[in-house]
Amino acid sequence: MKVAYYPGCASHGIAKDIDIATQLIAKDLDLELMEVDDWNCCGGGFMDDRSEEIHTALNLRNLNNVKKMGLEKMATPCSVCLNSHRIALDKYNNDTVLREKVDERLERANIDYEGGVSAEHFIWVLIRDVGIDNIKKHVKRPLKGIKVGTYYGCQLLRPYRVMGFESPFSPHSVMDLVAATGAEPVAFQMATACCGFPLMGSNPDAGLKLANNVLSSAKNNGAEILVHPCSLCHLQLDVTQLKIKDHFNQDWTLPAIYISQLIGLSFGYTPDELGLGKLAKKYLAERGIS
Amino acid sequence: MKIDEAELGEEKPVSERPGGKPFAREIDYRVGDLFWGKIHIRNSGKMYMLVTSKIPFNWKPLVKDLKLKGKIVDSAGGFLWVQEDEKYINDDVKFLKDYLEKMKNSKKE
Amino acid sequence: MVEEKEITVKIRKYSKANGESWQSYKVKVDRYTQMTEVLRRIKTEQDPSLSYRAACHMAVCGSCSMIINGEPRLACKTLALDIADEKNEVTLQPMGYFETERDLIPDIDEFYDRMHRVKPRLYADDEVLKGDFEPRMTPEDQKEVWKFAQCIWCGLCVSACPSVRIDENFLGPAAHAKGYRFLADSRDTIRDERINILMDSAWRCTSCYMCYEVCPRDIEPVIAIKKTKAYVNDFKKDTPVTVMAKKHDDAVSESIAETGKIKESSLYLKTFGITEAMRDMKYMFEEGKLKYAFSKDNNVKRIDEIKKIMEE
Amino acid sequence: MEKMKYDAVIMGAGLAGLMAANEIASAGYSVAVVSKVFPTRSHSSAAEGGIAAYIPGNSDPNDDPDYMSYDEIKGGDYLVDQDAAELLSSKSGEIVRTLDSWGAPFNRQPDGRIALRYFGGQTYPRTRFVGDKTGMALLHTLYERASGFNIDFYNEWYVIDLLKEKKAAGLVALKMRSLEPIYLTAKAIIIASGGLGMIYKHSTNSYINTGDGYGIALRAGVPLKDPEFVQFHPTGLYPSDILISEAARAEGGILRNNKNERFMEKYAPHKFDLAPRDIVSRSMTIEINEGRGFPGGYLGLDLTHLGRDYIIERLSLAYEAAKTFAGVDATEEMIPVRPAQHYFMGGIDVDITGASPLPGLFAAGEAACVSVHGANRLGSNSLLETLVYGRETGKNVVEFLKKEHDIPDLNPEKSLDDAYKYVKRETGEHFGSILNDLRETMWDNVGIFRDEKKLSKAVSDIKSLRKRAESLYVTDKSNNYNTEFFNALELRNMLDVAYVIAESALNRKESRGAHYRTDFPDRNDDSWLKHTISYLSNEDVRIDYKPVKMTRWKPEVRVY
Repeated sequence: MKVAYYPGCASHGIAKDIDIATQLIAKDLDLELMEVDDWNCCGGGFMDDRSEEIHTALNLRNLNNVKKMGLEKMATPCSVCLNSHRIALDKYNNDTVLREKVDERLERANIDYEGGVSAEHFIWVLIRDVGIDNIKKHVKRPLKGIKVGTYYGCQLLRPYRVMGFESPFSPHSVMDLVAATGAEPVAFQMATACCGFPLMGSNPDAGLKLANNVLSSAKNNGAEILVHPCSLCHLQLDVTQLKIKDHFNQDWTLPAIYISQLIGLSFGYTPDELGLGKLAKKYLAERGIS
Repeated sequence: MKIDEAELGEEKPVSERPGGKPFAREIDYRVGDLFWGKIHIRNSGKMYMLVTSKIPFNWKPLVKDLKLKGKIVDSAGGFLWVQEDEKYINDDVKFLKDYLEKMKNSKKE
Repeated sequence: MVEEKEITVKIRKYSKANGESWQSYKVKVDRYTQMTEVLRRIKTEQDPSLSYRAACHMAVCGSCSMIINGEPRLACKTLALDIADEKNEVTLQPMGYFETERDLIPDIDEFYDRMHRVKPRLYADDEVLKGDFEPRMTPEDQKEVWKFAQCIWCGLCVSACPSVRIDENFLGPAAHAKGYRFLADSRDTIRDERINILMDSAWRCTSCYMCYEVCPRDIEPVIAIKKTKAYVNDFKKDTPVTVMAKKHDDAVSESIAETGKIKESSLYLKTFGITEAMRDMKYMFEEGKLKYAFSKDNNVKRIDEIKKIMEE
Repeated sequence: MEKMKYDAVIMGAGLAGLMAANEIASAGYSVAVVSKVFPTRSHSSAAEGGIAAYIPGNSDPNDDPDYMSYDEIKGGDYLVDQDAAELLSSKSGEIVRTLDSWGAPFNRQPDGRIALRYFGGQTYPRTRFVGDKTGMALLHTLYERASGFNIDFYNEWYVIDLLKEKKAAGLVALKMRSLEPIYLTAKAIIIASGGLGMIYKHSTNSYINTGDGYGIALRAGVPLKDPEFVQFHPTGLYPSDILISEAARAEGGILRNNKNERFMEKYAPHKFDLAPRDIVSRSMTIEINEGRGFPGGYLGLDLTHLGRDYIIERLSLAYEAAKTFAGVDATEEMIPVRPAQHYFMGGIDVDITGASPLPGLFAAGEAACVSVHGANRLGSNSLLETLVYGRETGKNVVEFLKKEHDIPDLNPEKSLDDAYKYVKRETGEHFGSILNDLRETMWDNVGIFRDEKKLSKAVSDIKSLRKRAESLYVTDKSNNYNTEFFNALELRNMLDVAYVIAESALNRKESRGAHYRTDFPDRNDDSWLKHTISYLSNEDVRIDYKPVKMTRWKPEVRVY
């Protein structure tokens, strides 16, 4: 199956390991990820703060590029990129005043917007198109005994009216995928709370506090490692993990990895092949996974 | 601005608040005693025509008969709002004149 | 005429004297039965002492906010059979965050204070108030103002907001929607003051879309906050939060305009400065992620399209 | 008990109460507003369709204020005090522009001026609107303005009684959170506590509309005017009775029976679905009774021909209500509707200054009967009345306050003892069963079609309910949001006002506006062109009359 693939800036940058792992498992699952031709940054969480019109137009440009590739579905591993494209499309379809202004900008840029492309999360494609059973068939190394905190964060789920995949109050997609790898999913109270990343550029103390709340909640419920669905959660919970530890003067860490990385481990890839960080590698090594 | 069938008043700038920057300009017009109103032109160039008349009791049920080139955006009682364009406002005013004249004559009979 | 079904309603009862207890009630409902009607039946037919707030039962008065099967909702806008779980059970709890006074009644005075802090009223010109000038507002602007003016003060967004809980300087979603509704109103005269009230707080929102999700009037408070942020360059009273936000935002915009993408490493330097960047690089190194910090991605090829889209 | 003294105290924080408070506070007098709910929860928020206004220069070219008064008078079946109607019409444009200048976001015409649409019973379109949540928009505008003034708000305080001697002296109230009592004395008291829909089994009203203002006034010896006139709105959503705004028909919606017929053609050959509400509600009841309704007893409100975008923009609340509460997509199928109680034309007897027969007591809004609605209110006129007469009453209170007044020194303890007897009792009957029986008998016997037999039954039912209420008791003995206690006190008010309504309806032997007697199907101007003035004294309802004020319009046959 062919799907347009929108990696987003982060997973072509500091969260590159997300891209690496996602590409690896997609290949195993016969999912042909066609990178969106000449894609641009969605501006999610930045551009929409500055100009609704520009933000909407930038996202429609990407969707239009997908259309030109002859595809109708664009998968992204990043919840913020997902939310950004879907919100932009929703506004464009429902806000007639905004639509006119966006059309003007697109016209200026010589973009003939056609419509008919939807943005989806990579997780949705895994569940809806690939199927949990199919994923299970590829599991070569069941992750028995690994206690995985199943984290959803915010923009994958909310707002439901625009996202529409699963209940934002009782989601189970991440749990289902974790279960498919043979690991033990651990639910926790803050599983759908925000990781705090969007605050890092304005009020980082508050951002770190939100991140720590998520990690503590998972840890307190017995999670030994955390999986998440978003490139920006990755920047916040994985890349910034040690900073959080120092900031709150704690004696523990909770390695956070992207969902594709966990699936990749169960498919038999090594932590190095999946680009995992040192904290995760250390924990996995203790559990005999290398 | 020129409309063949109508007498035009002076162009006035209009703003949202006293002393505020104008967001549009308006020109009153009158077509005899048949109908009158104003042309409202936004700074963006968008143009709307208000048609006020004592002849139709209510424009709303007549909207489907009005073969206007502009787009009808609202109607209630003797008020009718049409989104216009300089290109065809002349034709629409002409159409309304004929339409209302016919209505006036049929009422007399 | 309409098929009925029995559900079990479990309610968290609470009083200052007796503390917390859970009580169950069986109620017959049909597909149209609202949770406010369920509560009314329980109160008039089974347990007269049950206390809750409810008034309009059509989602315009904002009285009956509570947590229903784990979701922050208006009871009136929730049909019993839509929300009942597979065991035909519905649990009711008072709204979160606020202190509970009695049963399903929270004390939301704190919420009202938030609303009053944003000067929630129009300050029109004297000439207008005297009736000497007929103010105008385009239908497009009316749409924008009305969208955000529809807040019914129900408190659900604040009760569910993560930033409210950790940051006392954040006004909360509802107050921001209210503030923006006046900021966007062409008839108002205290624009600068409004920007002063709202701007620092706006950048304390974490954009998690929880308020958008739970708002029973679909006013999308987070969108109002984003639209408020767009006025940041008109904000003259810098605060640490807005200074950083401006730097960060400028850096992002520049990066997108130049390359069509966000280049994190340069963005980072521009926002936080060299000292902070070095400190964080140390953490990245320790976690084994520094190698990715310098990964190079292609710029957008048809960059003129991006420039044209972003042009003013 | 704590005692507070104000120049004016207002019961009710809806549009009428807030408008009066605004007027009095602006004049520099001290004012308190007492409400059992936070102001924006008041029932004014549920008003949907709009507010009628003749705005000079922004109205139909054929229209003028006299046509507006005429529409009100004819709509009210000539039981309207014509001076009151003329005042209402003449102030309508100004009040809408005032609310606009205070921030109400009225829908606009393309040139940025306030838009208008048709409503039932209007010769020319006059209704100004904010989507279909006009009441909510106006209430918020007014509350937000008032919150910037020096007004003491007693939110979630419940008024038990009005104390008076020869003059109104004060209100006794309880804080709902703690049962802390307070005696609020004032030179002037305004009752603006809204309507009474909860006495009917099917009502579009809020749960809080329990007729408290009527109850405390009646117990203080103040009469109600024209209490037999209760409006039934044609389009309550089936089965939840949520209001589907008249705006739905104003924007082109059509009522249809189970044969898909536009049946209003038969009953109102000129105005069709936009005939006044009493006529449409009766027509619908006939259709349903004669078997042309849908199973369950409802009719269809067809909007499908209006188009999706139009429906969602102009009728969003109707669309949402049908979708949320009846599972119907109004852009594709008809909305199931049936008549439900909606409004009380009667109320505390006041003149056009808002003054009641008791010196120092004023009333405004639905709580009052200024007689602008007569026997039937037109859509878009309730919001208008709350604002115009809220303000007029406020202005007249300001004039009243300029004179010297002694406040009688009264002891509020007895009111408190009377109330507390429900809590002190250890056995008896809960409020719930009595309330449900009351709502049942009012709906069955004092409804859209009435006759001698039904009304007598209602009177005797209510008498026996009042008997049962003597043993009313409250199980909850706590002092923290003891809502059961307040429900019992509300029931006391409901039983009083229901009794007065039923007796007054039995007394009026004619049909006029919303009061339709199948045993007297015609209007009888010779005997009944007069206002009912009803008192509750001891256990009896005493009825008196007042002439209708006529200025320029003679009664004529009412056809639409």
